[in-house]
Amino acid sequence: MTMIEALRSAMDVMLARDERVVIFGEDVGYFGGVFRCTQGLQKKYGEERVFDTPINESAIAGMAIGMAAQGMRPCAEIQFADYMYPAYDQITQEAARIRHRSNGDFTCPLTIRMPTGGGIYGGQTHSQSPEALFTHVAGLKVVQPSTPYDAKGLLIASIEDPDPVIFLEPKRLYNGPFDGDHTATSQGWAQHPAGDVPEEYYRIDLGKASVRREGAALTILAYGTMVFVAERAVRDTGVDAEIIDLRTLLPLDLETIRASVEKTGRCLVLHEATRTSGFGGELIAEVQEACFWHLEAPIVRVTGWDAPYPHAQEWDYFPGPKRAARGIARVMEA
Amino acid sequence: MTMIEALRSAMDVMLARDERVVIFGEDVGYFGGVFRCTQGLQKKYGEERVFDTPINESAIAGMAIGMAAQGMRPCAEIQFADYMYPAYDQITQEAARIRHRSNGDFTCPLTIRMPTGGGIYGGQTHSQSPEALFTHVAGLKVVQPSTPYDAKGLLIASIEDPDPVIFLEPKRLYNGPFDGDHTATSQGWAQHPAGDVPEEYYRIDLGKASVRREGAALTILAYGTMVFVAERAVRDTGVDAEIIDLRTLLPLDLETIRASVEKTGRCLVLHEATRTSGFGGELIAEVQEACFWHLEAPIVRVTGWDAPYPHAQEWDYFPGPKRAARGIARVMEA
Amino acid sequence: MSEKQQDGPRLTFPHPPARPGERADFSSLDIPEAGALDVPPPEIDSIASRPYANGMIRVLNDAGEAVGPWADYVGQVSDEALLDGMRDMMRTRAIDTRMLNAQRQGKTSFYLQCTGEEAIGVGFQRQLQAGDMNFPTYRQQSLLVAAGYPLEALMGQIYSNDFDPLQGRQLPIMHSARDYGYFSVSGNLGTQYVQAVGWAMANALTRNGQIAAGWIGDGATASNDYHSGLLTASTYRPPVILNIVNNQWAISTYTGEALGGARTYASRARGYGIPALRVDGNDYLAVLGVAKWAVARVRAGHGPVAIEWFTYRVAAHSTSDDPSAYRPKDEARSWPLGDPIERLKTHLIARGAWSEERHAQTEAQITDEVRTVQKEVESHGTLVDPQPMSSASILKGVYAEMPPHLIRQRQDMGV
Amino acid sequence: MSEKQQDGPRLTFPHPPARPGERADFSSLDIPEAGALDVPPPEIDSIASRPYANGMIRVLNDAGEAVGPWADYVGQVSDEALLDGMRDMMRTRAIDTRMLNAQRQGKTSFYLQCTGEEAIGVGFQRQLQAGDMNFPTYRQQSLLVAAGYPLEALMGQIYSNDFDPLQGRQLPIMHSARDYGYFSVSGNLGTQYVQAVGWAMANALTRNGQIAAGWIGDGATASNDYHSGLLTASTYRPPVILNIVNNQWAISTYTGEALGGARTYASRARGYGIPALRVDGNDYLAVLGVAKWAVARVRAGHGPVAIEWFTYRVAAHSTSDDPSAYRPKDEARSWPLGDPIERLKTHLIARGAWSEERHAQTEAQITDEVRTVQKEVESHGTLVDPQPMSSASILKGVYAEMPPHLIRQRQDMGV
Ligand SMILES: Cc1ncc(C[n+]2csc(CCOP(=O)(O)OP(=O)(O)O)c2C)c(N)n1
Ligand SMILES: Cc1ncc(C[n+]2csc(CCOP(=O)(O)OP(=O)(O)O)c2C)c(N)n1
Ligand SMILES: [Mg+2]
Ligand SMILES: [Mg+2]
Repeated sequence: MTMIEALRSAMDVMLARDERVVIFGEDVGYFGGVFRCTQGLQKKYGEERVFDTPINESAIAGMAIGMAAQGMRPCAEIQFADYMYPAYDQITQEAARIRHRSNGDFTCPLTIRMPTGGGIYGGQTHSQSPEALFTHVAGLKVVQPSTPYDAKGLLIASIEDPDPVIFLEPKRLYNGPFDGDHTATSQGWAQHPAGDVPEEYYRIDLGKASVRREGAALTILAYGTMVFVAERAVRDTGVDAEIIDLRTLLPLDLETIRASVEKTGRCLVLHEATRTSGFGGELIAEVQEACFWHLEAPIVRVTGWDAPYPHAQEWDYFPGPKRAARGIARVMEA
Repeated sequence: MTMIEALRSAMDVMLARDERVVIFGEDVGYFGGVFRCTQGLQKKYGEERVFDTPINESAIAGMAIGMAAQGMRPCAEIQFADYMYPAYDQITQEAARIRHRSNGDFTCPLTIRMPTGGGIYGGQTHSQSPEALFTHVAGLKVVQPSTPYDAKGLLIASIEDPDPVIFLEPKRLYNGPFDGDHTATSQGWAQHPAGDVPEEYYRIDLGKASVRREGAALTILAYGTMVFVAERAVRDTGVDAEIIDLRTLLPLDLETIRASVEKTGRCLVLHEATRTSGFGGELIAEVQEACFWHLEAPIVRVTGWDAPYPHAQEWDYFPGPKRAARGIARVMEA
Repeated sequence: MSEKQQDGPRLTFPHPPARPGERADFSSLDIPEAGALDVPPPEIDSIASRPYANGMIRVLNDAGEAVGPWADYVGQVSDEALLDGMRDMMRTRAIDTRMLNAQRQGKTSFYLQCTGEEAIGVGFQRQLQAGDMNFPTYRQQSLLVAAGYPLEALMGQIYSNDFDPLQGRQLPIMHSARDYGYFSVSGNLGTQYVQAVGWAMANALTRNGQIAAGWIGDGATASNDYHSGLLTASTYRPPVILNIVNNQWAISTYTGEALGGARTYASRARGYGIPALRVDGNDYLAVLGVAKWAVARVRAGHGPVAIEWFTYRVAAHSTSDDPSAYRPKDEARSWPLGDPIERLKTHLIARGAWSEERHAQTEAQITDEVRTVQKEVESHGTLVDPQPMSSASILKGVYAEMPPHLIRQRQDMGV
Repeated sequence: MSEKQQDGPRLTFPHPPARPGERADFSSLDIPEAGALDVPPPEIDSIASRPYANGMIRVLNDAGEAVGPWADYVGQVSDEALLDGMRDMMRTRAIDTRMLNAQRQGKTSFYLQCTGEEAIGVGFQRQLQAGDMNFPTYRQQSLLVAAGYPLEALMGQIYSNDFDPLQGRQLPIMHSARDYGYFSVSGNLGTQYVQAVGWAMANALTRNGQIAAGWIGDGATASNDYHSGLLTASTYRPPVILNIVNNQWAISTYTGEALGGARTYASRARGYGIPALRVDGNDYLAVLGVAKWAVARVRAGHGPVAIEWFTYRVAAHSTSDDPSAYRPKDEARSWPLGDPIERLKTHLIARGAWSEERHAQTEAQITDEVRTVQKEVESHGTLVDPQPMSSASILKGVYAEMPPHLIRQRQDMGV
């Protein structure tokens, strides 16, 4: 399956298993979403389970909150992560807090899916990676898969989670892995082992990172598209890196990270979001605190630049394998 | 002057100097703001310069953007930083980007003031410290003063700045310094040297930190209320710390920080905001990268807990001098 | 910028009818006669609701008589039922008075009264059924009182002590009481309006027969979520009542700021294609009648309805506010729709079911009852005399299950 | 959840009149006769604007004659002026066609046509003066064309090459052209509606005599900023025209989703206390007339006005869209208000000022002109054949002055 098909399969499975699950968002119903993630679901489950919404992201989140508090399991789509900002109030001030502020009187088991990241020439309003704006919010969980297999298992776990989950989908990976080399012909998921996705129900627990490559020389922390960029950079440089795909950013699997960095003594953080106050800062702060005495070099981050994602300079902006390799070199040289 | 008076004086001076300056926000006009920061200004300058708005923070920001793009210098108030979320889309996707995306065809010289932080029994919706949500946004500047003197000089510089500035006011310091000991009788600003504020125009450049105490044993990075908590903890522990009041969080005065940490070899970061993905993460990431070879201990952060600010447990939540002292001890012991 | 033209567009800035130092002035308010409007059919659409949105549904006339079609619609409410409402209004006011005092004594950090608005919540709540859910603002404590919420819990929340079902986490008055149809109140204005719509959508999708009611202040109708709420209610037509409490003020800001050039808040709602009514919110019988009608409409599946409750915020905005800085001192006394308790009293006396003496007696009784509970609740701690709450409780309930980083933080707390 | 009731509330879900496989069906649209509505006084208020908000201002009848009071109001527009408008509409369409093709050839990443909606921008722009500012969406390129924006810049932006005044930073079609009254387009829907109000407030405060115009699509009227825009315009009454382009679709979503139970978008605006008109947007003369009226009203200081332009999105939403998946293939052809270019052509021919031959000739000329510029612009680089742009330019212009951390990042770039 492609990642799109895997996500659709997750929703399909959950719609069938749990009548509390409802799916909605802009163009999500009849049409099946601009990325076609929900294609066919309205036809299969009817309009009461899968429906279109007006173009108002805060209303989408607000409706989802009301439904979740009343016992349903809404799984809403924001068409692009770049359009989540109008919903930011509802997500961070309401969804994230209802359980705590009501002392459990009300809860908010909802999932909000949103395509994230660049690499599709989407310009500044179709390319953003806002994960750090969610990881700062107590009460939320934040997930980002990098393969179809993980996408399905994590989305099912998210829908089943008793708390609000922000589910970030690296849109550049929807149709195939992407290592940052935009000049290469794109590969589909069919060729990739993680494209082998069971039709039936399975879940991948939130809060568990996955070691994508074992290695001894340094630890690379990445998620989403950057996992493949890391793999490529490691191939290109020949450095024996351990690559950790975080998968869940909040809560973070610090134990897996700590074990790795204690082993390697070096760490590189990759993300596509802008650098300053990005999630990389948090990762570095935790790693240096947990592993200080094992560190043999400063932790380096390779990220998007502190500017809006430009349309024409897409590949100068995207932190591709060359920049990742430079980052590896800096960590290794020190 | 109190910090409230200093802020008012800054606006007064700028209203008088520059006819492009306009001031508005909820309850800001006739009444003079719920914290009285704009008291008397409407009477003095008229309703066209100082006026009330409907309760819609995104409209406040949106109007300010339109006015700024058309050549005015709006200085708007969000009643509490906790209520900036509806404006987050306008601030981050519009104000921060207009100069860049239009290649300078349009610009956005506006200032948005908002009271921030806890310590006034305001509960979760009158106590938040959302600075990290702004420091992640390229195109914004983020300022937080800790004294009346700085507040006036920085607010004038913010209003004069050609780019959008988020001006965070530590409301616990409005009427006097506060070192975190809520059982002590509160001191006013009259007793404090930084309460001595000239009536006339002066500015403090954005982007410059201030060394509040020189010391050799460790560097404490703080801003807003936490500067006084740091001073108190240093008095309590007797450790010879260097205390840096960042004043501008974005752009950060990394040079001042670097010089200090290279000297002391140790660093503690304090903030009131929730820990995970807070601005402390960014500070630590930068410091460990810039000063790795000088560091003798892991950098520690003392912050608010990862939970909404609770009403009754205010002083368990607030990172006061005891917790700061524990942080100092941890950095010094290592 | 220097060559200003003298004519051409100028901005308008809405002004209240009077400011401190001036005489209160409500002469420009157009208050229709009681009994003037009829009762529309429950399935009325927004277009046909025009007279109700621009007019005002009123039942009690100046003499305290219940008149007109809505009086008939309310029907034979027993004296006892009306007296129950009366007692709940008096109870609400007594609680407000006592809690305000407690705040002045430093026993709590904050309080917020609903003086003058008691009829709205008390009358509305009476028409709901178990399972129906209000999404109140901080000024709807009368709903809770009328729902029979234990005073211990209500006051415990104000004192953040161990009677507080919320364990001190929320600012006083931000109650949460699912079993009493009271959704967890948010300090952020507006947000819950669209949540009420979502809740009602869940009701419709699960066919549970329940309804939801959103609440918003006149000032907060300016918020985005007000728009989201009306819009989604208009699109999906779930069983939701969208209440707007127009008490003329939003802290220091006159209602004209949010109303702009619109005629009434009800008429703005009508623009969304939702039928809307405007009601005398100080008229307990009008509240009873319109709430009954709205609940019946919505529960029957005729779609949402918006109600503007026309009233006046008699007290300060909250204990942090001083209204003498922005409105005439006598404005509350000049409010042409009077006081809801007084008006119901007059009606009951006219009906022969009540007397000044019994009223005074009941007042004393209720004050006593409230005071007794207050004493008991205060003995469990107030802000001047707090009983320690575990700081670890801060980290409980952030998630259903405590994740590793919160466990680390709890260890860091040393508790 | 299991014991679902069979009656009681159900949600409604808006549906388009027809889906793929069905016959296009606009029979339920109520299209008033051309010439039916009169011209209101410029100072009209929202209440009196009711017939204009619920009806539709139309000038050209089926025979192509300009009829009724609005035809008189438009007055004696010279043949040449109408032909200018015609040429701008044709130019807009030619550009759209060529750019769509360029995208199909991989020469740019994205394009978005305004086919069928050309009259709106072209007619509106003609009534503005220098200094007036539009806050357009991505579908108002016709405003730019009518403002005489150089085609080199317009196409350079599409190709993100060195003709692009925005240096490749923005997605194609997100132009910015201050000198042509075209505010920097945002990819986030709605946001600019309230900015237009703020800009107009600055106009009023500085008495510069200029006006602003906000633009929004029918789908995006659901956004919060639409509400913010109407609300603030209603409160402060600055010189702003609030345009709503109702082209029946929002990507795959039928306009009923955003309209909900409201009658028209204009009527929803009226609920805010802003006078509103609905206009046949495919009728160039109606556009000219209403834009003239609105500009005069607003500039004279009579306050804001909202205009719903009723039209149809003939093309796909964008090059990323395939409308055959959600609407009948022949729907555009069935649109009862026809094509704006065809209708103006018929009128001009009826007037004796035009002929099929001259039209065909002009079309060929314009295509030629556009093609020539296109060739020249393409020679400076396209997406298949890009000419390198400095990556350092990414970091320029984030701030007026480059702060230290961006200088460090530029060094890191190695440029
Ligand atoms: C989003 C948001 N903005 C601002 C505030 C601050 N605030 C609290 S109450 C209030 C006035 C509300 O007035 P209204 O809606 O009329 O309700 P009332 O207090 O009159 O019952 C304001 C501005 C807030 N709580 N939330
Ligand atoms: C805030 C936001 N949400 C979603 C989108 C994605 N989006 C782009 S165009 C569009 C449809 C807009 O429809 P409409 O307003 O009717 O304008 P039209 O395309 O018909 O001109 C959507 C949903 C967006 N750009 N911004
Ligand atoms: Mg009010
Ligand atoms: Mg549309």
